[in-house]
Amino acid sequence: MNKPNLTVDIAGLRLKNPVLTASGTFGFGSEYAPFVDLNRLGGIVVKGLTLEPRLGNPPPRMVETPAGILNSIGLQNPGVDCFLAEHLPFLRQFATPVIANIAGNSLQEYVAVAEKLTGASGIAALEVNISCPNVKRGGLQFGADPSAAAQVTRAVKKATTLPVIVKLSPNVTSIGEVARAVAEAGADALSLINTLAGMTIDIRRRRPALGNITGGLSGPAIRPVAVRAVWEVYQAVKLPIIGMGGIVCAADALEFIMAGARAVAVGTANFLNPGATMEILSGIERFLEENEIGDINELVGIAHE
Amino acid sequence: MNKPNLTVDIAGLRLKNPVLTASGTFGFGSEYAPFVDLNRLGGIVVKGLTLEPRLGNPPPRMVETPAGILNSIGLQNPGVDCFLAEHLPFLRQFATPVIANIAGNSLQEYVAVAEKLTGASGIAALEVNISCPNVKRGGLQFGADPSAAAQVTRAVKKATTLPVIVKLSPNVTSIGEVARAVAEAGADALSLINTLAGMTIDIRRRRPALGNITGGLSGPAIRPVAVRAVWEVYQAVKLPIIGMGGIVCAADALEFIMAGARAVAVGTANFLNPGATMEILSGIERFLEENEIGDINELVGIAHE
Amino acid sequence: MKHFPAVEVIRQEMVAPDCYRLHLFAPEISASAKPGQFLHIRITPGLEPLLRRPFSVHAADRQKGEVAVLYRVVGRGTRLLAEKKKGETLDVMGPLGRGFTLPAPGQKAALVAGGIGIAPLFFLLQTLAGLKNSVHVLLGARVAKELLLIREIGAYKPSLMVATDDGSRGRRGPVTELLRELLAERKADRVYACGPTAMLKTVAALLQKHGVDGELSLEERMGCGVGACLSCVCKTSSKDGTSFAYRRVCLEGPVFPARDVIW
Amino acid sequence: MKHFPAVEVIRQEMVAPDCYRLHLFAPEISASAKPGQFLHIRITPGLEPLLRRPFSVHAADRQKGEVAVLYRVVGRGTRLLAEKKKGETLDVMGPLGRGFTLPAPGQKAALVAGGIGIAPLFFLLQTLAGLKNSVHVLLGARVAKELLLIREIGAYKPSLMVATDDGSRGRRGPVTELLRELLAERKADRVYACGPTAMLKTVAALLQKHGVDGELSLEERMGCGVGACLSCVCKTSSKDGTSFAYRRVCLEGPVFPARDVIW
Ligand SMILES: Cc1cc2nc3c(=O)[nH]c(=O)nc-3n(C[C@H](O)[C@H](O)[C@H](O)COP(=O)(O)OP(=O)(O)OC[C@H]3O[C@@H](n4cnc5c(N)ncnc54)[C@H](O)[C@@H]3O)c2cc1C
Ligand SMILES: Cc1cc2nc3c(=O)[nH]c(=O)nc-3n(C[C@H](O)[C@H](O)[C@H](O)COP(=O)(O)OP(=O)(O)OC[C@H]3O[C@@H](n4cnc5c(N)ncnc54)[C@H](O)[C@@H]3O)c2cc1C
Ligand SMILES: Cc1cc2nc3c(=O)[nH]c(=O)nc-3n(C[C@H](O)[C@H](O)[C@H](O)COP(=O)(O)O)c2cc1C
Ligand SMILES: Cc1cc2nc3c(=O)[nH]c(=O)nc-3n(C[C@H](O)[C@H](O)[C@H](O)COP(=O)(O)O)c2cc1C
Ligand code: FES
Ligand code: FES
Repeated sequence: MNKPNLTVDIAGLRLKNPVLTASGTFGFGSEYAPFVDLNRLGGIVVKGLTLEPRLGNPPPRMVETPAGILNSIGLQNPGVDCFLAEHLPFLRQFATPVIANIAGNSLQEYVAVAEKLTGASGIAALEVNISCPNVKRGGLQFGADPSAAAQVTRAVKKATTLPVIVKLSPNVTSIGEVARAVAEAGADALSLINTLAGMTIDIRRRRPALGNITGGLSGPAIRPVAVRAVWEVYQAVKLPIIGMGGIVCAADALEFIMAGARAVAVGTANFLNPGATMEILSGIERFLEENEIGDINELVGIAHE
Repeated sequence: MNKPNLTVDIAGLRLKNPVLTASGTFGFGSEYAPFVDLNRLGGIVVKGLTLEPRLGNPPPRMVETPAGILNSIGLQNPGVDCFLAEHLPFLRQFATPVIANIAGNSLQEYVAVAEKLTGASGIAALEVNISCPNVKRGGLQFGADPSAAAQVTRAVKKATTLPVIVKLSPNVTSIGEVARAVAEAGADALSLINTLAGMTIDIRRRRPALGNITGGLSGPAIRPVAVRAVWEVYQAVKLPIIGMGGIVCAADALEFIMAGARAVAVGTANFLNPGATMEILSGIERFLEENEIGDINELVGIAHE
Repeated sequence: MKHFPAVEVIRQEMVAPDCYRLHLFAPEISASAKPGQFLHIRITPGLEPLLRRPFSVHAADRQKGEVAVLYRVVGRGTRLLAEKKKGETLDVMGPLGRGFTLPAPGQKAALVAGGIGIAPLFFLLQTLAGLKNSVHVLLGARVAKELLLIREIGAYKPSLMVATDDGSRGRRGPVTELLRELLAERKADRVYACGPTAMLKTVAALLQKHGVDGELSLEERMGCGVGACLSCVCKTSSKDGTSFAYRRVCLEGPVFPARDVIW
Repeated sequence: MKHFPAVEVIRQEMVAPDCYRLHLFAPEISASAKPGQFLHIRITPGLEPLLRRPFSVHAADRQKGEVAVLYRVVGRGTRLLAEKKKGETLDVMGPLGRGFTLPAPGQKAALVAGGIGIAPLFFLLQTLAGLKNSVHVLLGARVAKELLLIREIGAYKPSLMVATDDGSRGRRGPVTELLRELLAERKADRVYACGPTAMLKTVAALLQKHGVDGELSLEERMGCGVGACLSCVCKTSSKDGTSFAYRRVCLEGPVFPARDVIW
């Protein structure tokens, strides 16, 4: 048998394989370059960018939970200009699409960041983060409400010629409804899920364990929630989906694909195993070969049939 | 030092200690009687009751996930009449308050079940389940919307003289908003959280693993989500809170109490360890003694200070 | 009390590829367990895997206060269990569930085991040895080397017949073919079966056809193991004759009358 | 490549109550590690605990291709680590981070270690042994039996001073009192410190007071260990002088100039 086809199309973007990195867990790529062949990734989604540099939240910013982690980074980033000047040139060396994750305090900020990135060479798409639970503004207040989500989507679409991927939050009553609103507003693709809002308390100090009190839960613990979100959104809209949430091995990635994701992103698993993306990629390939499936696209959403 | 006080008041009900069983995980009490001294429990919350017997969902009904389980029981129960005739008499033998968890397809059904239970001797309170993700109707459609939740609360309050505890779902955009609506509608206490909607896919069969496709996620995996929900609801309303979600040991229970819960319920942990409730109870007692805290009520919500 | 948080492992032995027998020191369980009942074992005090795992009681030595389980390694839990060594302890609940109904005096019993299904039937065979019933054991597996405990079964001197899918030992084909003949020749009055679902379904059909009574030991995913969570249900005919009912494998089973099960 | 999924354990020894030294066979790490750098170790292939754990490189034997870490058992991960035996393997990333800046020729170095803080400073001492600088080692602990590796430190013949909280050996009081005197007597030109936060804070204050340069090895909860997740940050003075910046302990540290840290 020939090698199976792993190419997938997302929002007009051709990816050589469906394995991406999840925003905020892979820095600006260079951090993991000693561990991962960046050329082999399906795409690199960089840390969330804002117009101005952001300091982020006070530490502790991370705490372990059963099969998961809570983080409260708070979108620390050097700002979009610094990213363009100092980080993007490194990423341009690789034959891998770079997807810029963007966030803002206001519609105007989303638009301004989108415009700056649109001009730059080496950006393949925008991922619009309307789902960060760790910042007071510029995150979930846009993602929690279908009409606000649609508004951001429309504004960013107007501001850019790049494909627009909207990243959804699971912290809503109906993720399908938000997906529909965002789809109607012109999104080219969806990515889901961002972290679940959570917290832990240090009972010795009798205080929240995180400096920011609450944080976002990620990792294997949330995988069932994420798979269901992909399942629901797949039924709600026709847009391509990038699935994520607790993927640590190829079997996990295949769950998302069968639930309806055309690509997957690997987040927390990078911390456990810097080779996670590569192992997932070769595991998917092996599964296709063993099951004599010629094209990964045949599996997308197959569990709905 | 004297033994610390463990008595807590919930909705006008005096519990000898704050450790309850979570509905659906402890049957009608008799199942665990060979393993747990039912007299030592703070309270027993029985499996969800409906007006008519319910068959429940097709198996498989349970699947393990990282640090959690998904269940899709679907409110299988023998109906409220059978409960009163065949199960309640057993529970009356114990010096422990019995809290009846109720559900319905319609407002009328909630009311009818509440009325039947109100007449019976040996029921200390009602827990109104408006948050079951595993039934098409009679569950989450009431809990997902603040005004529907308020409506059920008002109707049940009118139908009973028993204290009414409303059980909230985490599958909403703002659990605080639902809590406020339910509080205004007259609820005497709140319990949270019910399970998170989730699913897994069996990649060999390429089909959802559960017979019912989706299920409810419980166990340690969801604990950070539950603690945050308690934290938020504690700030939103003044009602007493029964906290639950992934509690397996005394330290976990203390997290909920410090986040604002006046009592806790133990669910999934019973399956791992039938002695879980007893160990949690003695662990809480030990913590109070070691830290020279004379009354458990001093710790309720202390992490907010 | 049926919960023993620290049961000592006496020894563990591999009886076939991927098949292990674990001997536990548990006098109370040993004294009260009946064939067909099961133990619910927490394999690790941690959260991986989270749930207990059910295993049939496979043998009991009341003198020594020992019980054994026989299991096949199929996943994470059983893989961990196979690593347990003499002197380590396990958290065990049991004996749980409803076991087999012993045959009436004079009834000819047939025990039909597919693969690891011999686990509970071996304990039944041990128990029947004290009675006077004639006993047939029909043992099936995919290949000869997966036929379990032949010698030990032989020690109880039943009438033993064997089948393998590939014919590498005994009859070629499913073990249910042996049962078909046995029933046709009216050599069994009461049948006990444990094995894969497809096998049990065939057994149930044969029993119905010949009007013979029998019991099946079923498996389902379990949570509590004590009847509280309603996760382990199987579809059975309902008592009032209408529709059907979901019964709990852990409490009303794992052994069910063959005619009650709806496939 | 700095990721070694199967590094072999050569041996593990208890050096004090709850304190272990783990020797690993890792020639590449051994060849390139610098004092102050750390290893990021995945203690179990499972999910309990989920994250890696960071440990300073404590010693390196380039001839043998070995590196060691010295650690105290404080929780789940370190408890599991202490169970690892010769021949088992661990998944190790490293060497990671920015280590200590060696003293200039002629500079007098002082190494200030609180408790397990000796871990990275011992490797620095090993390295300084090849240079000609004079070296003071100030070693502190709560009680005498928690003073770590005194004999092995002695083998490098530094000027060694000891303090314990209860006075059971050496000076009674915090180890920073020894530093205070050393600095007052102008016996140190460059100070290296590792230990509890309170101790490091005092060291930083003393250094500032005496205008002496020094470096501190900091700790923070880590995710990735490579600078990608921004979870391990500490508060430092910002380069442009305004306000402050959060810097990554894993990448810009774990060793920071004492004057950069904001407490
Ligand atoms: C009452 C009862 C008695 C049993 N007695 C025995 C016995 O004596 N010997 C023996 O080897 N096995 C027995 N089993 C089956 C045994 O419980 C499972 O093989 C075991 O739980 C698998 O655990 P695991 O972690 O290794 O597998 P997992 O990783 O959980 O799963 C591996 C595979 O096993 C299947 N499986 C898992 N749990 C069950 C279950 N409860 N029932 C059926 N299939 C399951 C899964 O679908 C999957 O395909 C019994 C089951 C029941 C319900
Ligand atoms: C760069 C660096 C180098 C280190 N070098 C060493 C060393 O050489 N020897 C040594 O014994 N320890 C060292 N540590 C600390 C060590 O990483 C922690 O003790 C270890 O991760 C605890 O894991 P655990 O699972 O046993 O504890 P947990 O159960 O995770 O926690 C137990 C306690 O340890 C604290 N803790 C956990 N992780 C950290 C952390 N990363 N930093 C600070 N406190 C933590 C927790 O707050 C808690 O109070 C270093 C830490 C860092 C960041
Ligand atoms: C440390 C950390 C930082 C993150 N930062 C961002 C971010 O900047 N923008 C964003 O859209 N998502 C961010 N996320 C969410 C992840 O991209 C991903 O949606 C989530 O972690 C679920 O995937 P996982 O379980 O594989 O980690 C972050 C997650 C983590 C753990
Ligand atoms: C098997 C199972 C059945 C449940 N049935 C009910 C129910 O009938 N009514 C209800 O309100 N909650 C039900 N729940 C939810 C629990 O009461 C509890 O809210 C949830 O499991 C979280 O707690 P835990 O993580 O400790 O299990 C059920 C949970 C499980 C696992
Ligand atoms: S396993 Fe819980 S009812 Fe059977
Ligand atoms: S641990 Fe991830 S940036 Fe330092």
